Order: sequence, then structure tokens, then C-alpha cells
Amino acid sequence: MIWNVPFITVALLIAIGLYAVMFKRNLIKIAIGITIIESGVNLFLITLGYRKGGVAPIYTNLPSGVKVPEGMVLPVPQALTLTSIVIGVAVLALMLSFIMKMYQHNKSLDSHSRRLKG
Amino acid sequence: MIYNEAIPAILIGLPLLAAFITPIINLASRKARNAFVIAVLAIEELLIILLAWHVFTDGIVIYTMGAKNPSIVPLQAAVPIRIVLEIDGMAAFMGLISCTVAMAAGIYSIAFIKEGNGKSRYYTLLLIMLAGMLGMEFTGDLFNLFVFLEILSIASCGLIAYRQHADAVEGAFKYLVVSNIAALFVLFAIALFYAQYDLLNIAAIAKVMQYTQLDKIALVLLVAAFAMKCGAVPMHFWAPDSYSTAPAAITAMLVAASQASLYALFRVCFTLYGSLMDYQTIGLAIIIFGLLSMFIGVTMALPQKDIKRLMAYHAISQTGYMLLGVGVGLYLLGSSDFNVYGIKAMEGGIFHIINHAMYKGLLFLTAGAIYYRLGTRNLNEMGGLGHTMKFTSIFFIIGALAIAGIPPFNGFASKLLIYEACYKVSPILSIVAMLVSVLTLASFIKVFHSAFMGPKMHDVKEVPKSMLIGMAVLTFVIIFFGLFPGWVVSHIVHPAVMALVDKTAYINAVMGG
Amino acid sequence: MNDETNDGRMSIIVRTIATMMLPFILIFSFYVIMHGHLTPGGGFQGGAIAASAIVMMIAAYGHKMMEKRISEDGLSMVESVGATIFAVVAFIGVIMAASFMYNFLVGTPLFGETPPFGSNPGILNSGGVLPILNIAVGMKVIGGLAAVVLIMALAGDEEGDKK
Amino acid sequence: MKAKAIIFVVFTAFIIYAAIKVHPFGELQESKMDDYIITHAQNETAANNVVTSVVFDYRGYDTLGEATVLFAAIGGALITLRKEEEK
Repeated sequence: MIWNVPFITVALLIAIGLYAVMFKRNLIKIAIGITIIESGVNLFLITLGYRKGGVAPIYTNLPSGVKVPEGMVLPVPQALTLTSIVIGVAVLALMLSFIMKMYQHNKSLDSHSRRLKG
Repeated sequence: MIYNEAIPAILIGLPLLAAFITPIINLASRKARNAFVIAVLAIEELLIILLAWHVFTDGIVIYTMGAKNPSIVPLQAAVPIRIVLEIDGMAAFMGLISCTVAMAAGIYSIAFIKEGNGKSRYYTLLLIMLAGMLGMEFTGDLFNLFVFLEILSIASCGLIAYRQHADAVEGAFKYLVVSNIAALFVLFAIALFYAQYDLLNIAAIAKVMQYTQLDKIALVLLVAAFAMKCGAVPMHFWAPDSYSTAPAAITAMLVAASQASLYALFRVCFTLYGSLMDYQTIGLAIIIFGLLSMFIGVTMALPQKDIKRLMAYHAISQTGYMLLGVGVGLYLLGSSDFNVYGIKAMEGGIFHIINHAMYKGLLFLTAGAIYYRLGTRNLNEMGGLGHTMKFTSIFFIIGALAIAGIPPFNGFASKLLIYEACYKVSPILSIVAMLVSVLTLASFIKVFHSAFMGPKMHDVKEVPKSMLIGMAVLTFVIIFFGLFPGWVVSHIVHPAVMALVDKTAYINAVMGG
Repeated sequence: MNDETNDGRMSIIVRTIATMMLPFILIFSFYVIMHGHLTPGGGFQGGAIAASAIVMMIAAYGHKMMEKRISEDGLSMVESVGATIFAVVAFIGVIMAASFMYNFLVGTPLFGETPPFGSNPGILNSGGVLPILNIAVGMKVIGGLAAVVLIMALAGDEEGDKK
Repeated sequence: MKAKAIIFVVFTAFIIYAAIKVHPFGELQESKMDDYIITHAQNETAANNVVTSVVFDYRGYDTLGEATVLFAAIGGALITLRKEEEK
């Protein structure tokens, strides 16, 4: 249970992000909140794939004495995280350009200045 | 033909490749670009019909990405390592919907979207949206489902914001926030599965699923996420904003997109969890969501002045019918009554999915046609359009009668199945469903009256041919389904329902005996 | 970004150092992309490094000046070409009667060598289609991220003009 | 507002509960798929970096999807911020 501190940290990170999305009115803060949730979920995936004492699963100049496969961390979560980081970048780029456009129209970053919610 | 087995990959790969090439072709000529996009969409339609025919006659089709022999899953280490596409009856059924709507929307957009420096990107994103829907429906892998969910929602957001005015960007932003949070829930649920089973394949997880507490949490997250994305009632707030501000062809696509999420919801409930979960509770929850969606959607629709907003609320209400039908089926699954009328309820619900995509798509396209000529969506500023826009008004009448469930159109066929089956469970369900239908009819009579009837107010012409063809495609499907409901149910809908219910067949196709 | 005068250009020190750093950053990004199948890194990481070099130039010289050198259309063309290469490579797998995304280059002279099992110093000419896909993704990311930053800078500018 | 707060609290509790319930940090329950990939990646994909071979070979289709996401997002951003204002 106490060894689960990394997971609990990740869960708290997700909760912080969710708080920002649900209760903040500033659009930029909503975008930041989503990015925090994103990072939380990515970290969750990475921490799930950790094996005690494992090294990165790369054979180039692998230190001798590393057992294969027990001595390596899992590669699949890292690949999934890579994919999801790229998706996160894409979402962030799109979200920021929406925010810029809305700012040009409304001259305000407050989501309540119009009927926007969520 | 040797490429026959490659159809699933081509179906998803072709629109992606076409989307990447479209900006390059656009440099050469705009006409060539239009022809190219329409040709791709037509090929897609052809291929999906071939594939669906194949699936309905021979059963589940498997395609392993990157393997030497794609049609069998190499079970190294006793689990599938690579991404597997698995197309069963339900997936092929949803693919038919997506391709048909995309084709209609693509043809419609030739004239509807004015030439400008955004149009080549518009088509690019339209193709990506189609690929996203097909990818979601065909995939047999959970993480892949997440990736295509994101593709779908990002492409849709870019298109919702196409008009660039404040409302459109706002609707797109809202949709992006909602769908991204939903996608992250899905990713968290996938991580929970991964932690326990070290698997990502849906069939493989379903086989070893133990229904631990983590699995229950994952179920709640998945159901919440997909319900959020398909616009069922507690999470419906994004739907009217984004539906009403997107260009009409995109709104038709959005309807199909929300149904892809609905498909994912059904896939999770029936295949991933299946017999493990408590059917009655989940079924009852879905029925309640369905009833709420139906009722709240239609009551919110009645006072609307904006024609597309009104239709968007009706879309929420119609989603309720699908949830009701499938929820009743789920509620009865496992009991002895299931074979008697549980199947019928599910047939109704599933049949309603395709019907709704067709007539709601058609209605949004007619609303777009009005907007194209008048430049307004406000019902009070319309009137007398029936004098000049004859074809559009005929299409509107067909769509409106179909949505209200008037025979001989297709909405009647599926609603009748739902009424009959629900009556056996509880008469109240049927009564509410019928009441909602009556209110729907009333609402559309109001629209018809204020938009098309009355004295000639505007001097407008009929819309261009390509828009009419786009609408005619959907109208043709509606009339065909309305005239031959028995054939459609037994040849297309029934295999889809059986594919959804039969979890073991889905698992065995990947994991072997 | 627009704090300074002179069309958002930064001071001469920043500009000179940015110009000096540019080739090094680009070479490093190329190294990361090309060694993606041997060492940590890959197409996305290397592409992001190169895109950040372009963003650095935009920040140092101001987007008005950079717009003359690199156009948004050119960047999105680079992106399209990268994505097309990726999809075409995926499709060649189908045409070669195997499957979508099939690694068809293993065993051929181009990138076809298989490294010995276990720890080894790494062979550049290995990995099958992996290096090609890394380059494709790298092109995509360079074009895409740079185009987004450029167009955001331009859009922000337009709004400044209106005030 | 109150409903929102309740949803938030329930949801946070949910996620933290999940985090506690997951296997202890660093002690995997099951690693069949990954062990196979680690031992066979060099042979099957001819690459030393196992993560890259997962990204581009075993799950290359996901990466195609990821490239598409980036492409779509950038297309969307360019559409949103393009110059002409269409009525």
C-alpha cells in the first residue's frame, strides 16, 4: 500500500487537472487543466510499466549482467505514452488556437462572458 | 483476388492517404481535388458494401496489422502481440452508416462550402473524420480505439470551427474539452486493464476478465466517457452548441460520429464485460438514461427558434430511443425472455441507429440548404420557401415524417420494434416513447409550417445540383429501408445484433477455440 | 514576443547566438531521428528538436521577417509529404501481399541487417522500415509544429493591429 | 455548483481508490506480452531499441493514427486561424 505512492501521486495530479477544468473560468486555465490530466494519465502508464531495478529496453551498449527480459522495464507502456504525448501536443495546439480565436472575438478569456461552460 | 483480405486495411488506410495527398493535389487544380475526394468516398462505399456482404455471409473478418499472414492472429506467447482489426456484424453495420453519411456529406459539400483557402483542408479533415470513425468501429484493440477516438474528435473540432465566427469556435472548444476528457478517461481505464492483464486486445481481455474492483472502476469510466461523447442526457450540454454551429454537412457527420461512440459503448458493455456484469443494473441504468434523453431532448427542442439547434435537441432525444432499445435488450439478456422479445428490442435499437443517421443527416442537410440560400438559421425569418425550393421541401417532408415514425418511412419500422418489445417489459416505457414521437411530430410540423409554407417571402432559387444529389442519396436509403424493413432487419440488423450478443464468437475469432 | 521594437526582433546578441546555434540544433535533431532505432529518441523527438530550432529563429528574428523565408504553405507541404511517405510505406506492405504496416525491408540491403541478439554496439543499417518511418514522422513534426507556431504568431499579430 | 463539487469529490475518490488497488509499484502481476516483445524484438524487427520497434512495428498502426492526429490538429488550427472570414 505505501509502495503505491507513485500511483497515488498520479491520481492526485489527475484530480488537480480535473479541478481546474471543472471550476476555473479562465480558458487558458482550462487548457492547462487538460494538459495536467494528460500528464497524469501518461505518468500512470509509465509507472505501471516499471519493474524493480529495470533498465530501459534498448540493446545498444546494454550493460552486461542485465537479465533479459526480467531486467528491463516494459516497452509497451512507453510506446503508448509516446503516442499519447503526441496526441496531447496536437490537442493543446488546437485548443490554444481556438482560445486565440475566441479572444479575438470576445476580447476576454472568461468562459462566463458568453454562455460557455465546461 | 489476392487483395480481398486486405479490404479492412484499405478501408482505413485509403482515406488517410487521400487526406495526406489532398493538399498536394489542391496545388494542381481545385476541380481535380473535388473529383479525387468524391472518387475516394465512392470507393470507400463500394468497399464497405463488399466487406459487409462478406461479413454477413462468412462471419467475423480478422486483419492483423504487420503480420505475414494478416487473416490469422499469430498467438505468440499465447496472446496477440500486434494490433488486430476485428470486423463482426455490428462493426460492418456501423461502417455502412459512416461511409454512406460521409459520401452524402462529401457530395453535398462541393457546392455548399464556398471556394476559399480553407476548402482543401476542409476535405482533408472530412476524410480523416471518416477514417477515424471506421478505425473506431473496426478495431479489436483498446488503445487503438483511444487513438481513433482522438482522431475523430480532433478532426470534428477543426471542422466545427470552420465558419470561424464566435459561436462556432466556442462550440468547437466545448466539444474538444468534453471529448478530450472522455478520451483521457478511456485511457485511464485502458491503463487499469493493462496493469492487471498486460493485454490491450479486446477479445484477449474479455477472455481473462475476472471482474475485479479495478475492472468495475474501468467499466464506470468507460461508460461515462462514451456516454459523454454520444450526447446522452446528463452530458448533453455540448451537443446543441456544436451541432448548430458546424457546417450542415459536418453536422450530419457528427451524428454518425456520436453513433460511433455509441457503438464503442455497446462494444464495451456486451463484448468486453458481457456475462460478467450485472445485466439488470446496467440495463436499467441505460434505460433510465435513454428515457431521460428522449424526454429532455424533445422538451428542449419545442421552444427553439434556431432550426439547427432544434434538430440537435431532437438528435439527443433520438439517441434516447437507441439507448432504450438496447437497454431493454441488455436488461433481459440472460433471462429466458431474451429470445422472445429481448432480441426484438435490440433489433429496434440497432435499426434505429442506422435510421437516425440517415434521416437526421438528411434533415441537417436540408437545414443547411436553407442556410445556404437565406443565410439565417432563425425560423422566424423564414417562410414560403416551398414555392421555389421544391426539392428541398420534399426532402424535408420525408425526413420529418421518418423522424416522427410515420409509416411507410424507416423511422416507423424501428420505432415499432421498440414499442412492441418495451411494452412487454413495462407499458410505461412504450407510452413515453410514443409520447415523445408525437411531440417530435408536432415540433417538425411547426418547422415545416414556418419555413416552407405561407406566402412567398424570399426570392430564392433551388440549391445547386451537388447539394441535391447529396440529399437524394440519404433519401434513397430512407425510402428503401421504409419499403423493405423486413429484409433489412433480417439481413443487416439481425446479424449485427447477434454479433453484439455473441461474445464467445468474438473472443474465439482472435484467441482460437 | 512583441515586447521589443523593430517588428518583434530581439537584440543583436540574441540574434547572433540563435544563428550560431541553428546548425548545431539541426544536426542534433538529425542525429536523434536517424538513430531512433538504436538509441533513445526517434522521429517525434528529433522533429520536435528541429521545430524548436525554427521556433527559436521566429522568436529571435520576429515572425514578420521569418515569414519571408519560410511560408506556412511550405511548412504544411513538408508535413503532407512526411505523412504521405508514412502512409505509402504502410501500403507497400499490403501490395507486397503481406499486410498493412508490414516490415518489408528486413533482409534487404537497405536497412535490412539484423543485429545479433543481446547487447551490441548497434548497426545503423538495420531496422527495416523503422528508420524510414522515423524520417517521415520527423518531417511531419518539423512541418506541423513550426507551421502552428508561425500561424499563431501571425494571428496574434493581426489582432494587435486591430487595437 | 454543488452537484459539480459532488461529482468532483466522488471522482477523485474513485481514482485514488484505483491507484491504491493497483499492484504494488515495481512488482508486476503479468508481463507475458512485454516479455515476448523484449526477447523477440531484435530478431523480428531488426532494431536495437525495443521501444522504437514497438512504436513503429508492433504498434505501427497506432503511430499512423498518431501522425494523423497531429496532421488533423494542425489542419484544424490552420482552418481556425486562417485569414479570410467566411460569412
